[in-house]
Amino acid sequence: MLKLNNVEVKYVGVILVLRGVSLEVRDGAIVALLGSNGAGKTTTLKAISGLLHTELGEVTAGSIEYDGSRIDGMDPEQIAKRGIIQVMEGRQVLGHLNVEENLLLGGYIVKNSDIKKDLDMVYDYFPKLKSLRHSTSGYLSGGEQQMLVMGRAMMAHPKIMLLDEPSLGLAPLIVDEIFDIVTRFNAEEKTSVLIVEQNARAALSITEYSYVMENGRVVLDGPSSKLADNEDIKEFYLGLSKLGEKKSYRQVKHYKRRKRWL
Amino acid sequence: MEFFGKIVAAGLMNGAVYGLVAIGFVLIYKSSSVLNFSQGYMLLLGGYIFWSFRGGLRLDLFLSLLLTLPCAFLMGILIERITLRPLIGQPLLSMITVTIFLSLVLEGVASLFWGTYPLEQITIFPKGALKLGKTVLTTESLFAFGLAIVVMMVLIFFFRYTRLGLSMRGVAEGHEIMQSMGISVKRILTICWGIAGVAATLGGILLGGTLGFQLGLSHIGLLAIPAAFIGGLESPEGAVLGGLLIGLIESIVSGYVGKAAGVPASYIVLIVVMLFRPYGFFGLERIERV
Amino acid sequence: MSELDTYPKYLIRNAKLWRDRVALRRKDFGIWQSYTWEDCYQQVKRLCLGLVSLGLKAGDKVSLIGDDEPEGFWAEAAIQSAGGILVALWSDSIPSEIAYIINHSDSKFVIAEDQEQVDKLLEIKNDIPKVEKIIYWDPKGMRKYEDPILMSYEDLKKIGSLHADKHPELFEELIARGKGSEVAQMSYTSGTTGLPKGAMITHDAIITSAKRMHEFAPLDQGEDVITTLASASVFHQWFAGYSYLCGVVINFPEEPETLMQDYREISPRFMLITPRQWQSLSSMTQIRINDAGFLKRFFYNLFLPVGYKVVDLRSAKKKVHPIWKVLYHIGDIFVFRPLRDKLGLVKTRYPVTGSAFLSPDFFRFFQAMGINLIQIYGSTEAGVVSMHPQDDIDNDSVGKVCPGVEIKISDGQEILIKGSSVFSGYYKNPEKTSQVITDGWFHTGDSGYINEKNHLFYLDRIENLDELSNGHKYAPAYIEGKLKFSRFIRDVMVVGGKNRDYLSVIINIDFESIGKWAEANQIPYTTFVDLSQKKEVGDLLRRDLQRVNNTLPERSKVRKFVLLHKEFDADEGELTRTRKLRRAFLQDRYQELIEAIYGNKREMPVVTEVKYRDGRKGVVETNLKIRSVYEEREAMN
Amino acid sequence: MAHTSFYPPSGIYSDSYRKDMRIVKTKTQWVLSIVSLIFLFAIPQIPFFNSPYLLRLLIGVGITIIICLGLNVLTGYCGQLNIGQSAFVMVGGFTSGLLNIHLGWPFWMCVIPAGITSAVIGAIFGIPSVRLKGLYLALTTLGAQIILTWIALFYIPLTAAGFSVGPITIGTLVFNTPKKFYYVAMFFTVMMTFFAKNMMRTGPGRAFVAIRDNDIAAEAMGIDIFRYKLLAFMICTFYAGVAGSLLVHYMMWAHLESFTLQDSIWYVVMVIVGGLGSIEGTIFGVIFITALKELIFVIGPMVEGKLPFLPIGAGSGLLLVIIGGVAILFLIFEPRGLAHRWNLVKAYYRLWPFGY
Repeated sequence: MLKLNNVEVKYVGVILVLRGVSLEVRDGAIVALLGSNGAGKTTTLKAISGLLHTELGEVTAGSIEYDGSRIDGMDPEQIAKRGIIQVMEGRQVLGHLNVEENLLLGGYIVKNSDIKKDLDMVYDYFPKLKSLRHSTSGYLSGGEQQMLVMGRAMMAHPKIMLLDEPSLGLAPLIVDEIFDIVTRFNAEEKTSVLIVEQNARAALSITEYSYVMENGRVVLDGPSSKLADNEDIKEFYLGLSKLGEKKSYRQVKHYKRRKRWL
Repeated sequence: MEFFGKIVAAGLMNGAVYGLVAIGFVLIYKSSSVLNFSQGYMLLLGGYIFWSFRGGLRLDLFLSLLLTLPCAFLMGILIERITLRPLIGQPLLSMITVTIFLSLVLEGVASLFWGTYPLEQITIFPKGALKLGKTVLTTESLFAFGLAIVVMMVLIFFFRYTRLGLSMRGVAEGHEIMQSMGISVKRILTICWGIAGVAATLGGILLGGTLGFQLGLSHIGLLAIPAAFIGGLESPEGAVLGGLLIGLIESIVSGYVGKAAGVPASYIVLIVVMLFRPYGFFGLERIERV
Repeated sequence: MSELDTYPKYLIRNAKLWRDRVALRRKDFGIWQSYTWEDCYQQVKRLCLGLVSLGLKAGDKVSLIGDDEPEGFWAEAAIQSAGGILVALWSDSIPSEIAYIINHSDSKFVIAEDQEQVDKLLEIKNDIPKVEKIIYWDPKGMRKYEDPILMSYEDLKKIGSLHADKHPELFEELIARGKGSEVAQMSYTSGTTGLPKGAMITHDAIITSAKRMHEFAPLDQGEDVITTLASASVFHQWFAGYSYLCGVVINFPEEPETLMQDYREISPRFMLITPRQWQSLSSMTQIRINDAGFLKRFFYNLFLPVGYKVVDLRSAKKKVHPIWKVLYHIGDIFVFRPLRDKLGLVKTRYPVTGSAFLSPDFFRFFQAMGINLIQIYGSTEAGVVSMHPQDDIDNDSVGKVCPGVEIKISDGQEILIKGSSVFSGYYKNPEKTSQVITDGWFHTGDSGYINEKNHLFYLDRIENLDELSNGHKYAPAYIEGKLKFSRFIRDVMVVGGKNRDYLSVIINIDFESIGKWAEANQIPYTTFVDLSQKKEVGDLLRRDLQRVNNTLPERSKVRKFVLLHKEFDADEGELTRTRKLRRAFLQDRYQELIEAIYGNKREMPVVTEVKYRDGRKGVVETNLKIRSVYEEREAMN
Repeated sequence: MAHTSFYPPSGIYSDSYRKDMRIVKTKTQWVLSIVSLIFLFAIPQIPFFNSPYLLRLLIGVGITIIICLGLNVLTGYCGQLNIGQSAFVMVGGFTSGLLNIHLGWPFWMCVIPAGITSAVIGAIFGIPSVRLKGLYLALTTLGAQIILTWIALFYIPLTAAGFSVGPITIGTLVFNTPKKFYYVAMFFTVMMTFFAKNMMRTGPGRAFVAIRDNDIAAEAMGIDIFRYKLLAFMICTFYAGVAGSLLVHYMMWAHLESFTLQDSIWYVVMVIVGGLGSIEGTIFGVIFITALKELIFVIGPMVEGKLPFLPIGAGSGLLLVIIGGVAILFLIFEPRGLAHRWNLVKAYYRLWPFGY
């Protein structure tokens, strides 16, 4: 089980980006972390995976525990070796390497692995990748790249997969496909998934529990089905007004006063 | 014609050495986007270390090499640890600047311990001559050529087909991605610097054997930079070919224009290449125009 | 031109006298943009004639709703120039309130700031049939609005310019027609009970109050002040007097939220902010000093006692020994002046507070720093009544009674006022008018007394004075005032009354301060509701309550408290727009909770409907904890 | 009040952009600026301060400040590296010197052409690399150092061996001693500093900063990056040219030895130690490194004498190690340079008595 207790993160020792975030990912669960841009979702993931260090950020208070031992302050490599693998936002493929080389590097940390079997597993989830195995990954389409980065993470046999904005900029059909695979992977490999999304609709549909972040703090949490009914969620994340219709940009109001949470 | 043949042969010999040093330069650029201006000074220091074992302590040639190479690897690692590692997260400008300052320190160390005068000449390879048509080649430079080519082949094979080599190529694409997969970028960067140190040192030994061990070696070492650039900053194979090309140019220009013209000419070529083919001849097309 | 008895007449004079001098400034994109008197004159003239050509006649009412900005300032003058009557509304009023006031005042036009206000007005468009045009000045987001009732400022000014071309002398004529005895403004005071009432205030009354302020706090042409109060506040009109009467430059902050930064740049000569804001300046000073380095703290701790010593000697009217004077000057160089600079008060001659109780400790603290805090007492109906002149400050009084004010204390200790600053009655409400004005005396509803030096002392609203079942009398506002100086308490209501034998309080926590405190103390929380019910927060406020209790008489001590899961909200009728408690309404609304407190329950489940800004509703469910101020007594029970 | 910056002091506000951009905002600043200017120009008249040694040092510092200011405009404000600055100082120096001896032009006529020649030659080297994203200017300037030195060595008459240049004169006044030349040096230093400071308030200055901070965003805002990067480099080399002209007329002797690759690197060291993007920092950096160098010149021979096992030339090695080491330490531990320390001092004063 992954557990964040009141985690506070500062960048460059000054800028407070997370102010007391607590959340939990139980073994085998799929959990969503929602929120608007700049709410601190990605920072939360990076705090877990340890990638924060590379950006001069650090956990200044609170603790991150995984299976009972603290992992905050560890190097990202150590954390990854414990089975927490982050799939970063923006489909970060190793562009000049081909698909298979990308996947091989994904399995780099697994000792004595049966590389062929692992590759076959990934190709089973993403049959398309198999046909593209010798293509240079930088030239793949957005959807294919998203599959590649997820497949690359699968190669490491993660216990927890941290997925950052997998749906960003993808066509709805591909988003559905990817979310299906996440659900299947979770069910078959018993991998827990913590998924960060702005596409709240998709995320709420496949997760059992969700957290909503704002200004570096969790402001709302609960079972996903219940959150989907929450007025604020509807308004700000599902883009629905009270009549259930989609809000267009033109209707955005130039009000000075901000939304409030109660 | 005879003169030309001699020049070409000499150019290729030297060029192989430049290529070898350039591989080290490329390796560092590839893995961390840092233009390592201290490459020539690493060559100088590496050569001096070898001189100390061979010329100073009068050890056996192979023993000297055996002792020098770990030292060279260590030199690379130390440089990375002490100067580059603390700068992780800082802008690229700082990292490149630090290599410039490093060249001051390395030159300083060289003159602090070995003085500013040229050291006693030592030969590494058996003396001899080989006749190729009308061109006479010294065995010395042939050995150097051969050694350089072999080492380059080994390195290129290493990048292509080994796990470590693959991860070095991965690191070149993005540090964060590699870390997210649990691969220690720091370790790989360290190894890259170690290899660059070894490559530079081998170059220093080979050049020192023909030109003598002296502070001016660092200047010759600076030729690795145009070599790497012309080949394409990200390609080890390109570095080899770039090295040979620079060797030829240097040799021809020195022969026909004047001895001092070799290095400037190489840089003129570099600028011309930059103007027309900014990613060199084998580089990945990543260098963008503004 | 005849006698200067209206602001518009002053405007004409100033436009001639100070034509190219700066009249007001507005901060925009970080720069203070200036407007000269000539600019103001042109703006007002075109707006006025625009309104006139739309059909505004003398005596017509025009409502104004929006934040305090130059456009609003000009609109006020334009309305009054045409002989119209200004009805200023609070910018955060909800649509139903707006509709009531617009209808009750028979407003013919509404001038609104921006999209937000226009949306509210359009929502109630059908309920305000008398309104002929809604004019807005901020066009942001208004491009797609096509309702014919809407008109932009630019369009209005265009009409005005055309009208001016046809009738070049009209503007001056209209102004000359105005008389000081006519009603200039109707100020709707929601009061703490009942529906809002429109107090009619004449030009004379406004100018009288403005002159009283100048008498005790004179300023010169060209000196800077900054607006700190909403345009619906009556004080705003008095304040405008500084501009019209003396040519003081009024500065408008960039946004209401940036007020505190913007005023530091200006460092206004006259600075009126609420006791709460003074208190936050004081706590900011102390917090930052505590966080400062050793040397800085050392100097502060060295010289602050010197400051206190000098202040105490001065207020005791004792002679200050030259040594203390020298020390104080050194302290001024090293500590006090830099502090005044940080607080933005270097140029401030009149740091003013009013409208609520401010503990004398703060007066003393600021005075030690060379900031001679003064108080002002007045109301919509009474005008300016008393104020401290700089040379006669008494920290316990609310000021010296201004010359020209007829004042007496009734048998019931009520303060009664007579004089030209008093309002002329409630609009369409003669019954209420005759209740509060008898024989020309206005009944303020405040209890207080006057001392031999003609200083006025304020106790509380008469209606608030209450007693417990054991006959102990108490003034809720006094206790609330003391409690509110905890930076963790935003609002508080004292509960007691004749059926109860001890006092309890219902507290609104200050979300921001407590949120920061929680972060600093590693207490995770999600929402306001969650934070308010945290045990640690309860303990924190318990300590505050105990501290305040120590200063209260035994039987006035607060025994139980509840941290409410929401803030009192003016939109829900719990507060007046000036953020005063509407006690009767609150007593009623929280009846069940009050029963639970005195029924010795430990917690009470609540389900509250929450209204969002755009009218949607949500539901908040929680268990409210009822806590005792003294844990051990609880155990004894 | 949480994020108020406490500068400028309360009560000072800007009612126009011009006022907002003022360099000198408060009375205290006016007084300090004027007093330090007076002191600066009074130094040759003050006993103890006016020793020829110190004056020579100060003249050197002044000229180096000009060189480094140019470099800082390029590196600090535009994020580009130049490791051939001394080659451009050489271009300016030789141009000025040759104009002086061949055409008999006095210094005052030579100084601007010297700067312009430097800038033009700079542009020739700059064009290939500033087109590219990244720090390739470092490569071409290294090339410039090597190529220009080689050209001076072989292809221009006189320059290889060095030649003598006439002193600066105004009417009958000849600035041929340190005490006299000091005024010329300081005049130029102050002028060039003022220009550099002022540059940041101009359109190009803001464009430079935009390019350094985010070149993609700058491009999106319609800034022609190529043009501005080239302009920054030309300003940088112009400064070098002017300084070169001053230098040869001060020494009355123009020689290649004053313009080595190592000098170029010294200048980078000074700029980094002083603080990128800070005019004050540049001044501190030059003074600090110059003082350090002087110190080592004293200590170096002593060390060499005490440790006989060290080879000949170890003293110069020590200099390189120490200065290179100091520069690296700055990069690692105080990448914002001495300017940052200066800012902390200013902040301490401005925040008084608060801590933040």
